[in-house]
Amino acid sequence: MSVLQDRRRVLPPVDTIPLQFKEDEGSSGSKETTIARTRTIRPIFIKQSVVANASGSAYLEVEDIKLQCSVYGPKPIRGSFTQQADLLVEAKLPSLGQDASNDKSASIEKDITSFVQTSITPGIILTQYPKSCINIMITVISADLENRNFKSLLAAATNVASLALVDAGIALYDIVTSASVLLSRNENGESLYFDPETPRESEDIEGVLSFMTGQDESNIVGMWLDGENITSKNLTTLTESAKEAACQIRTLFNGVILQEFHDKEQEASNSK
Amino acid sequence: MPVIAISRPETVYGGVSGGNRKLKRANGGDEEDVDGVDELEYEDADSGSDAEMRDLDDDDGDANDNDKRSGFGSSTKGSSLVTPGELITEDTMWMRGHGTFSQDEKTFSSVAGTITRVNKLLSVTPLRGRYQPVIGDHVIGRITEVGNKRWKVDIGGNQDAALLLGSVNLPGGVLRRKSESDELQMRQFLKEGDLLNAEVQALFSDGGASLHTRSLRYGKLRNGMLVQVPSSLIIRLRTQLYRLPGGVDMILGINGYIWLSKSSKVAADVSITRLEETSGLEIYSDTNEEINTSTRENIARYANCIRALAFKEVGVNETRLIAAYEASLAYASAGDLIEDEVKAILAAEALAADRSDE
Amino acid sequence: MNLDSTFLSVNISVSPFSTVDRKKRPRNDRRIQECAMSIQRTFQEAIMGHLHSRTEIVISLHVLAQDGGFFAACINATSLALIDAGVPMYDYVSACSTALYDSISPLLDPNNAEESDLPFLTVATIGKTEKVSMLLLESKVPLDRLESLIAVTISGCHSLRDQMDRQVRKHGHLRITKRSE
Amino acid sequence: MPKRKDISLNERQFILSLLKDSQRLDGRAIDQFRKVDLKFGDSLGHAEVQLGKTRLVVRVSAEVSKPYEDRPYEGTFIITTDVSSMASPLFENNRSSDDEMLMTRLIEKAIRRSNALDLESLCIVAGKSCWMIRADVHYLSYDGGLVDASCIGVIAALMHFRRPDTSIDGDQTIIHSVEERVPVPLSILHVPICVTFSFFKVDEVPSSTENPVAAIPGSGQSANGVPTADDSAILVIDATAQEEALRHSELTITINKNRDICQIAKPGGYSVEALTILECANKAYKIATNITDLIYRRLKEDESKRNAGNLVPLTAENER
Amino acid sequence: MKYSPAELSYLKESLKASPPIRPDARLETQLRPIEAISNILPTANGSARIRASDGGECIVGVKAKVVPTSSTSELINVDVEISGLKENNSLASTLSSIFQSTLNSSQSLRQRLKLTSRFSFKLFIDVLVLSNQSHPLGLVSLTIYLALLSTKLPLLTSSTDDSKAEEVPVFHDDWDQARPLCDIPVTQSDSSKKSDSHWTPPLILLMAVVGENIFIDPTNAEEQVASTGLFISWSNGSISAPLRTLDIGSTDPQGISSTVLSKAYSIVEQCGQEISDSLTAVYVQDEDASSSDF
Repeated sequence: MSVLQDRRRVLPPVDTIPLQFKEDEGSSGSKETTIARTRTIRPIFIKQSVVANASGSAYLEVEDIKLQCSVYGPKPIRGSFTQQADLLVEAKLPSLGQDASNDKSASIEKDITSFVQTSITPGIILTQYPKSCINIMITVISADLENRNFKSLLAAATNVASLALVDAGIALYDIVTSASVLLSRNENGESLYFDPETPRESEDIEGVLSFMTGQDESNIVGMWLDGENITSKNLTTLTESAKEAACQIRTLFNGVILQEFHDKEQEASNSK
Repeated sequence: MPVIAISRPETVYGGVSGGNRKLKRANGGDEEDVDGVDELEYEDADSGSDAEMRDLDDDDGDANDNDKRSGFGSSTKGSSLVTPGELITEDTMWMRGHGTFSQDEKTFSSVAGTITRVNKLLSVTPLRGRYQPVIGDHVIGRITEVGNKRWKVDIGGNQDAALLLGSVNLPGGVLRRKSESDELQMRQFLKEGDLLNAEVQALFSDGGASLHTRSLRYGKLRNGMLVQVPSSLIIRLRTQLYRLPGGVDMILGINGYIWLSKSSKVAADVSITRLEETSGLEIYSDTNEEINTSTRENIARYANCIRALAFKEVGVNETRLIAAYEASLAYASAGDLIEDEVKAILAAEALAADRSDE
Repeated sequence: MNLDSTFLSVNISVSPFSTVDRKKRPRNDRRIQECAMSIQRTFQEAIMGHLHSRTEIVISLHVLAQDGGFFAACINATSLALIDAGVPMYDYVSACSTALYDSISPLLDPNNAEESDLPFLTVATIGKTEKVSMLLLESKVPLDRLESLIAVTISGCHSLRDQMDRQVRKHGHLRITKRSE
Repeated sequence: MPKRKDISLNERQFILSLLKDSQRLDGRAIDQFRKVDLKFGDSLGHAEVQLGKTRLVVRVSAEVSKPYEDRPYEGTFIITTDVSSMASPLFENNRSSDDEMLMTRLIEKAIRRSNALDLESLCIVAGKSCWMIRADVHYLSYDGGLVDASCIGVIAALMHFRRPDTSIDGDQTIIHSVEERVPVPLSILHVPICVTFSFFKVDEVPSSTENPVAAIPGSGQSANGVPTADDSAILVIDATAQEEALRHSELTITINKNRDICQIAKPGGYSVEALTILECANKAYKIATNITDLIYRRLKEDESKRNAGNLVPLTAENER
Repeated sequence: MKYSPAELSYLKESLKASPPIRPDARLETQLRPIEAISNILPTANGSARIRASDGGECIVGVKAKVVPTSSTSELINVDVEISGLKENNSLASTLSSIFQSTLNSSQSLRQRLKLTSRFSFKLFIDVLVLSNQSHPLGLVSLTIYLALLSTKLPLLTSSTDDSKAEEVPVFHDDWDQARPLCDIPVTQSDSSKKSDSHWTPPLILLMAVVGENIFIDPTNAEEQVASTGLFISWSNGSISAPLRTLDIGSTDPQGISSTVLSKAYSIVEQCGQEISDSLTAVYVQDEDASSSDF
C-alpha cells in the first residue's frame, strides 16, 4: 500500500477543519470555594461493583472528576513462567474528538498510568499469583484537564483503582489511598490546601502523595511534587499534610467498603 | 572524593562517515582534562586519531592501493594481525581451523585477529567475539528457560547451552534414576535466573553445547555476586576455583563469568564417595548463609579489581587479581576503584606482580 | 526462517537532528526499510552464516548526521561493526556512491547538495573484486554513461576497503599491545 | 516476489541443472522475455497484463484534491499495489512481506520517481487544487515477474486514461463532464519499462552432463558463496515463480526508449560482475524497445476500435 | 536481566546494611564515572554525548525553529528514542513527558526563547539512548543538561518590536555571533555570583531506595532490589520540581518513609551543584578546544 487511507468511506476535503463551539461562560468553578476550604477534602461519591463482567470495579466522583476503574484478573498468562503476577495499568481519557493534540492526551494517559502503577503495586501481594496477570483499566469519564488541578485527578485515579482492587478480592497488604495538596506561597506567608481544585500559581508547590496508611513506617508509596525552590521544610509540611488527607480518605473508604460488604451479606442471607 | 568523575572520549565516531568538524572538535586541545585522567593515555589516543584523520584526507577518492598488499606476506610470523579476506598462506599443508576459509587451495582469514598454530592446525583468534565452548570447560551460566527435561543456560556463547535433567545431581544421591516427579518439579531445583557452575559435556554440530553438574564442585551458586568480563581474558587452567585472601572464594568461569562468594567451610574438592551424604535438597537452596560486613566489602573490592583488569584488557588470573587487590588496599574506600585512572594503576600493578612471579 | 544460517536483522534509525531541517521520520519509512533490507541481503552473502546456525545477529544503525552517502555509510559502518564483533566474513563489504555531473563526469562521494541535484548511484562490493554485491540507482542516467559510473564507484569501494582495513589494523594493534603489555 | 516457496530437492536440482545447460522448464531461452499480452478494458484507464501465467489489472482514476504544501504547482500521483492471496497462496492478506515492500518501492521508483507522469500538468489552481491520479494494481495470478508486469500495466493504463477537462471561471473551477467536453489524456513524458534479471550461482548448480565446476578441496568449511575468481553467474531473464524462489540474487533495470536508465536495483544477494550488469542494461534496452512498441500498437488498436462507432474522431485532440 | 534469588538477597542485605555496601563499593552519593563531550553534531544548535561506564550511551541533539508564539503553548519539545525498543514505548514516553513538563515549566527558559512579541524559538530536544543497562533517566538528564549548555541561538538582527507591523525575524549570518542559551559561569563553583536572570538547565537525579538507604545513580542490580525509584530535580542552585517516585523495575516494590524522603532531599542538595559544575567544566573545555581550532 502506498498510502494509508480509508477507502471505504467518502472522505471530506483535505482542508476541512472541525466545528468549534462557543465557550460556555460561567461554567468553570469559582476559586472562592478553594480558599474557603483548607484542611478538608471535597465530598466524594463512591460506588463499587459497577461493571458486571469485570473481576472488580469502582466508580468515583469528585465534582467534575468522574472516574471508573475495572480490574480483570488474576488470570493466567501465556509464555514463560513468572514468579509473581504482572500488573498492567491502563488509563483512558475521554476521546470526544475535539482534542486536536492527540499527543498530549497520550502523554497525560501515560502520566496517570505511571503514577497509579507505582502507587498501587506495593500494596498488592503479587507473589500470591505466580504466572498470572492483573489488568487495571481506568476510564476518565470526565475531567477538566485545562483549568483544574491535575494532581487531584491523579489522586482520584489512584483511589478508584484501590477500591476496584478491593472489590476484585485481590490479596492486599493495605489499601493505598492518595491525596493531593497545595502549598500556596506569597508575601502573606504560606497556606496549605487539601485536595486543590485549581492548578498552582508560579510560586506555589503542589503535589500528590499515595500512602499505605495502615502501616506506621515506610508508608509513602507514590509521590509527585511540582514547584520551584522547594525547601526541606516545605517537603515535610507537604508529606505530613498529605498523609493527614490520605487518612481522611482511608477512613471514608473503610466505611464504604464495610457498608458494601454488609449489604452483600444481607442480600445473600435474604435470598436464602 | 568527587561525586562524579567525567572524562572526555578518546576516540570519535566513525572516521569514514563523519564530517571533519566532528573529528576536529573531539581531537583538538586535550591539554587539560576534567579530573586528572592520565595525561599519557590521552596523548597516545590523540596522536592516533590525528593520524587517522590525515590518512582519510590524503586518500579520499584515491583508488590506487597496491602498496597495501605487500604487507600481507609478513603475516606468517608470530602473533601477527590479520583481517577478513586477507591471504594467510598458499601452502596446502595447513589444516584450516576457526577464523579461516579456503578458496583455490589458499587459506584466507575470515575475522580480524591473531594467527594461532597448533601442530598443523591454523586458526585465527578474533580480537573480540563471543565465548566458544570447548569440552571440559568449567563455565558459569544462568538459566534462561525451563523446558522439557532440560534447562536452557546462558553461557555467553552464540547459543544457549542445554543442561539435561539427566546431567544434574538430584536430591537422594547421584546414581538415582530420574523419575517423572523430578520432571514435574524441575523448577524447584533450578529456575529462570538461577546461576550455576557446570562443565561443558558435549558440543553439537550446530555450535551448541550441553552441560553437566555431576560433581559437587558444580551446582547452584549462592553467597555472593557475579562479575562478567570478556571470555578472552580468562585462561584455561587446571583449576578454576580459588580461595582468595580476605575470606573470599572465586570461581573463574572460562566463559568470562566470575563468581565471588564467601569462603565455604567445606573444601572445594570433595571425594566422590561423600557425594550422596551431601546432596540433599539444600544444594538447590536459595537462601544465603550469614555473611559478615568485611566479607561483603572484600567481595565488592575484588569485583572492582576484576573490572579494573578487564578495563585494561589484562587477562584475569589468581596472581594478578591478588596483586591488584593488595594494591587496592592503598585506597581506603573501595569506591575509589571505579575511577579510570585508579583502574589503570591497579592493572599495571597486577601485570608487574605477574611478571616478577615468572 | 532458514535454520542453517545466521539470521541477520537490520534496524536503521534516523535521528530527527541528522538533517539541517529537523524532520522526524517514522521507523517504517519505506526508503529506510528498503535500505535496511538491502543491507541485510548484502551481508547475508558476505558473512559465513552457516557457521552459526540457529542464531540471529542484530545490526542497529543510528544515523546522527547526514551529508550525502547515506546508504554507503550505513554499509561501511555495518562492515566495521561486524568485524569488531568477530563475525566471520569472506571479506570487507565496502560501499561508495558516485554522482554524474553535467551528464558526463563522474563525481565520487557526492555530498547532500550534489545528491539532490545530480543523478547518483551506490555500489557495494565484497573485497577487492569487480563484482557488484549491491547496486542502487534511483535517478535518470544515460545508458552510455553507466559503465564509467560503475567503474569509478568500484574503485572508490576498493579505496574505502583499504582505508577501513587500515583502521581495523590500527585498532587491532592497539588492542594487542594493550593485552601483551 | 513472495516469500520463498518450498521446492523439493529433486525439483530444485532439475531446474538448476537445466539452467546450467541454458534450458528452462517452459522451453524458453534463458534470455527470453515471455510474451506480453496487453488488453484494455471498456473504461478508460483500465489495462490488463498477462505475462505467462502472471496476470494483473490496473485501474487508473482521477479526483480533485489539494496539492502538497511543499509542491504547490504539482498534482499528486499514487500507485497502490495490492498483493492478496488471490494471486497466490504465498501472499498473505493485509500483511506485506519484505519482498512485497521491495516490489512496491521498485514500481514507485520506476514510474513515479522517474517522472513518467508530468505532475505539473495536473495542477488546476496553484496551492489550492490539483488532480490526484491514482493507479491501483490488482494481481490476479502470480508466476514471477510481478514488477515487470506491473510496470507495463501501470504505464499502459496511464496512457490509456483520460481525465475530465477543467476550466477556471473567476475563482471557481469547473470540471466538465465527459458529455460536455472531450476528456483530456495525461501528459506522459516517457515510457519506463522494467526488466528483471535473475542470477544463479554456478557452483551450486550440478551439471547434467559434466562433473561439477572447479571442485573445491574438501576443507572443513563449506565453500558456499565463496566468491571465486572465474565463476560467472547464470543469468536468466523474466524468471517464473519457481525460478524466483531458487535464484540467488536479482537485478531490476528500468529503462526507456531514449536510452535513459531510470532506476537500477540490485538489493544485495549473490555478487555479479560489473560487466554483466552493463550487458544486462543493453539487453534491457532491447526488450524495453519491443515492449514500448507493443504498448503503442495496442493503444492504437484500442483507439481505432473506440472510434469506429464515433462520427467524429478525436485525433486532433490527441496528437500533441 | 533476571537475577537469581540468592544474588538478590545477597545484594539486598548488603545494601540495607549500615553503612551499605554497593556491588561496586561506591558511596551512596557517588555516581559512576562517565565520558562526556559536547557539540558533536554539526547539524544541531547544541548537542552532547555521554557514555556511562556500564556501556550506557546517550546522544542528545537540540534544534531550534522560529515559530509564532501564539501557535504553541509548549516551546520545548522533548522526544526520546530508546534503541531496541518500539516507538512510543512506555519508558520512552515517560521520559519524554518528564523532561518536557520540567523544561516547559521553567519561566526563565521561556523568556530566553522569546524573540519578538510575535515570534519565539521552539526547541526540539531529541534524545537517542543508544544502549542502557540501568534506568536511563539519570543518563538522559546529564546529556540534556550538557546539550542545552552547548546550545547556541543565532543573533536576531531585525527589530524586537513587531507588535505593530508583522515582520519575519531576520538573523545574523555569522555563527560566531550566536548567543548561548544558558549562562555559563566564568569560573566553576562560582555560584555565589548568581543573579535573578541567571539560568542553567535543570538536572534530574535518579535514586534507588533500599530499606533506609538511598543510592544515587543505581545500577541495574540495585534497581531490582529497590523499594522504589525516586527522582529529584536540581535547578539553579535549589531543589525544584519535579520530585517523584518512579517504577524502576523493582522486583519487590515497597513504600518508603518520610525520613528516607528527607534523606534523599539532602543528598541532592549535597551533590547537585557539584554535578552541574563538573558538566559545565566539560562544556567550557570543549568550547575552548573548538575555538582554538580556528
